[in-house]
Amino acid sequence: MLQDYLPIAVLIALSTIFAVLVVVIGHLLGPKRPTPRKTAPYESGMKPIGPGTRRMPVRFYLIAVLFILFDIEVVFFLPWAVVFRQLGLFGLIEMFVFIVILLVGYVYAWKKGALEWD
Amino acid sequence: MGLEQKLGNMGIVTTTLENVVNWSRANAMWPMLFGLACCAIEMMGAQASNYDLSRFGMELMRPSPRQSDLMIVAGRVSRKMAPVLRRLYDQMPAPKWVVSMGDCASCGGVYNNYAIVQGVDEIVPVDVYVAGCPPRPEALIHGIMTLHEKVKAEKLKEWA
Amino acid sequence: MQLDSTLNAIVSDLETAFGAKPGEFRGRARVIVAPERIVEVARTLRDKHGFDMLAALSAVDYWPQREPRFHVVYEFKAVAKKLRLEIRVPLNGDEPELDSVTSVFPNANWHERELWDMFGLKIKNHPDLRRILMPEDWVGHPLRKDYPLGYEEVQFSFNFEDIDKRKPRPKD
Amino acid sequence: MSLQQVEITSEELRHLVSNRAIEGETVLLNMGPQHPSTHGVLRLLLELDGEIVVNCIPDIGFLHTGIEKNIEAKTYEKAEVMTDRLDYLNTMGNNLVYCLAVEKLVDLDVPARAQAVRVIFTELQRISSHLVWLGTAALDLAAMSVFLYCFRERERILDVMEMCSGQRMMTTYFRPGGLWRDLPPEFEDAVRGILNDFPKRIDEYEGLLTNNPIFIDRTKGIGKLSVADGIAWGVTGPSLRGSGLAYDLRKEEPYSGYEQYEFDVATADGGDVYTRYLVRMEEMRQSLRIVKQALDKLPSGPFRSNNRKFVPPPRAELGTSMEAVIHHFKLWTEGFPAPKESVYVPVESPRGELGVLLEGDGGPKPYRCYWRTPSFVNLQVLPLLSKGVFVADLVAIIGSIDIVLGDADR
Repeated sequence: MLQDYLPIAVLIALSTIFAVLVVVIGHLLGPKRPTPRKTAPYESGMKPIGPGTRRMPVRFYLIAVLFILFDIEVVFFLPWAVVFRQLGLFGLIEMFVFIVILLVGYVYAWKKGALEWD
Repeated sequence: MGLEQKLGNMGIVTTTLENVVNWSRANAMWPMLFGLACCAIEMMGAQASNYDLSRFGMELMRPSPRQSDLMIVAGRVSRKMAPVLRRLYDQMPAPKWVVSMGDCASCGGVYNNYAIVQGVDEIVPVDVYVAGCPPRPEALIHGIMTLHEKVKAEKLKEWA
Repeated sequence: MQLDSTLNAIVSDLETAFGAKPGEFRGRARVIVAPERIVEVARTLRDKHGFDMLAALSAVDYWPQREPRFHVVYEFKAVAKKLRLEIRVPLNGDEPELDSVTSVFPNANWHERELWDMFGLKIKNHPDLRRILMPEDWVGHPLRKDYPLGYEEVQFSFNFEDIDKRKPRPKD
Repeated sequence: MSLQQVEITSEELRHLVSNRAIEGETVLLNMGPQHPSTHGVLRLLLELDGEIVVNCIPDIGFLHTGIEKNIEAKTYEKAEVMTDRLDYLNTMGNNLVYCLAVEKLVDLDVPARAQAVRVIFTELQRISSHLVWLGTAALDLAAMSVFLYCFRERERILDVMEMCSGQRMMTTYFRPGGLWRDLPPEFEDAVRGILNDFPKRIDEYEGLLTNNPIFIDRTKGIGKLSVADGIAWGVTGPSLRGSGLAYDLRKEEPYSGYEQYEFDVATADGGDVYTRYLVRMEEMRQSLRIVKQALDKLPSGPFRSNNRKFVPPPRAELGTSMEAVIHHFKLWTEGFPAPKESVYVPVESPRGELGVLLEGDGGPKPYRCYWRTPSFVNLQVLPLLSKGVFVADLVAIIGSIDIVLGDADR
């Protein structure tokens, strides 16, 4: 049974090796000449005001977390959608319950005004 | 690249590598979205559907200098813009080239007065000058083709 | 632009109120106003006579002539009544002063910054009088007649070498 | 307590920026000269509270070319080359306003044919300028295909201009007293081709954008400009007509024969980015109407006035008459003297009221040539429109007031 997962394992191994290889060789062999003007933060051509990494309001973080949350939800749809036929009614109800739970969370976030910006 | 410095010139191996690297640099050169004045409209015309710069590997006009290899100075550079242009040139990664498009960028053109830098080569080293006021899109493409020839003839040591 | 009836009434009213002199100056009917009265003239023009848009605001430098060296030109436009009026304010000397009309017409803000930048006319009680077109550290006021054009000698074959030496190079 | 001392680059900005920025609560950011959506080299110093624009300070001058000073160093005929590069999307309009000013200064007559051809080209130039505006404004709102369509159409207009004047954009085709040369024979059917293709094209663009829910969400109710604010800040052109005031100089103070053509002034009330878009689309249709009427009633006759004091004689005459050689020589070397008078001529450019204050001093060179450019004045409204708006909407607002930096910086 494990046999038919071999191609996926080979695919994952090759892709990670290739990616790591490209980055490492680029890092090792590539010429690095950091001049102060080149490494200065880019602010559309002007002298940057204040440091490059500045304090960001918390709302950006809030939006990011909400996005990740519902993105993971979509990730769970994928394997379900593949075997959707075999699961039949049970699978449908199960996924429906999963969606409703997350929907409650979504409505709560909406009412608390997490999606509004100001 | 660092490899050539260590191995020195190895005849067939390095020249073919050099050709491959120059070929890839020439044919995937991303210009920086840097339109100043009237030539920028002709540059947009060259980028758009009729003259289509993407046939030469210039599909994207990257706004940020970090991801662009070619700076097309399209338009007249005023005294107030000169330090900005120099800073943008410095912030571009190493294999970078400059095409000075139009007479105003190449030599001050119609404006010989206090406000215009008389030729961008006072600020940044220019590879190809494209004449015209504004140059037709075909003239810009011809300038870019000459730049491709120049890049294909470059040695790797220049950017190593 | 000849003075038609309505414009005549307005100009004569200005004349009585602020001592503005209507005059044929260089073939055009316009009103010459003393520098210190310009704000009140602008206010009455806007409120009383309906000139609600300041179309243009600029200056002209009559350089060798010292007495009124600058003329500040105000182009007022009555959008509803379809009238245009030009008001000229003569200023003397090299560093003249002028009151700002931004309190009456907010869009005079940039125009007056341009007057300061290009002609060196100091504008009193202007919200933020900075250079607008030239770099911050620029010396001199370019549009004055005594300011050189900044003409650089053109590089031909006969003078190629000596210009090439003086030409600034990009420093890496 | 101050989170971290933000060092303001130039001290003068300190009184412009609220003290929240100095304490570091709001971020000071340069939406600077090199930015994809500032339509040229405009620098906006933004004070951002997260995504909300608290304050926006425009800083122009990065394209200042000293054109007014350069015009003072050239004769009247040669100075016209300078005028093309001012508002490089409306080159024919700049030529027209300069020629009208010179003609008014030296009161030179213009034959009817030249006036009609001038109207045709100015309206074609208005359509091409609106096409570039539509392309870039839609590109800022991520409608990539509209950009490609608009530039494909614009090429057709540039071909007509190149056919007549030899240059695609910087034509200098109008000269004081009429036109540089007469129209080539192929002009008529080239413009006819444009006339019956363009309405379909404009429907295509409107199909893409007008009822597009994304476009409507991004533009409706954003960047509100009331008529009173517009007039107080001197905004003119489509930006003011978008707020509901039918103020169009082609109707108010008709010039170059505009009173013969009937067209209606495109207005829409609402004053936000969406209505300004609707006004400009309608204006393109009206321009097509004008070009059609002007082309149908195109009078024949001389294309340039034969007042020898100001207009060089045609080359054919140089072989025969001695006076023609004298006039030719005098006009091309020294130029014609203008009286000591000053004129102000306003014209309706695609962006608003474009006026020239031309002053002669008896010599052959303009003594002072001040350009009242619409982008310079319309740009002042930006801080007013962008209070409390998202940065993404600021991009839409910049696109909607249609500024060209060559026009603003002169």
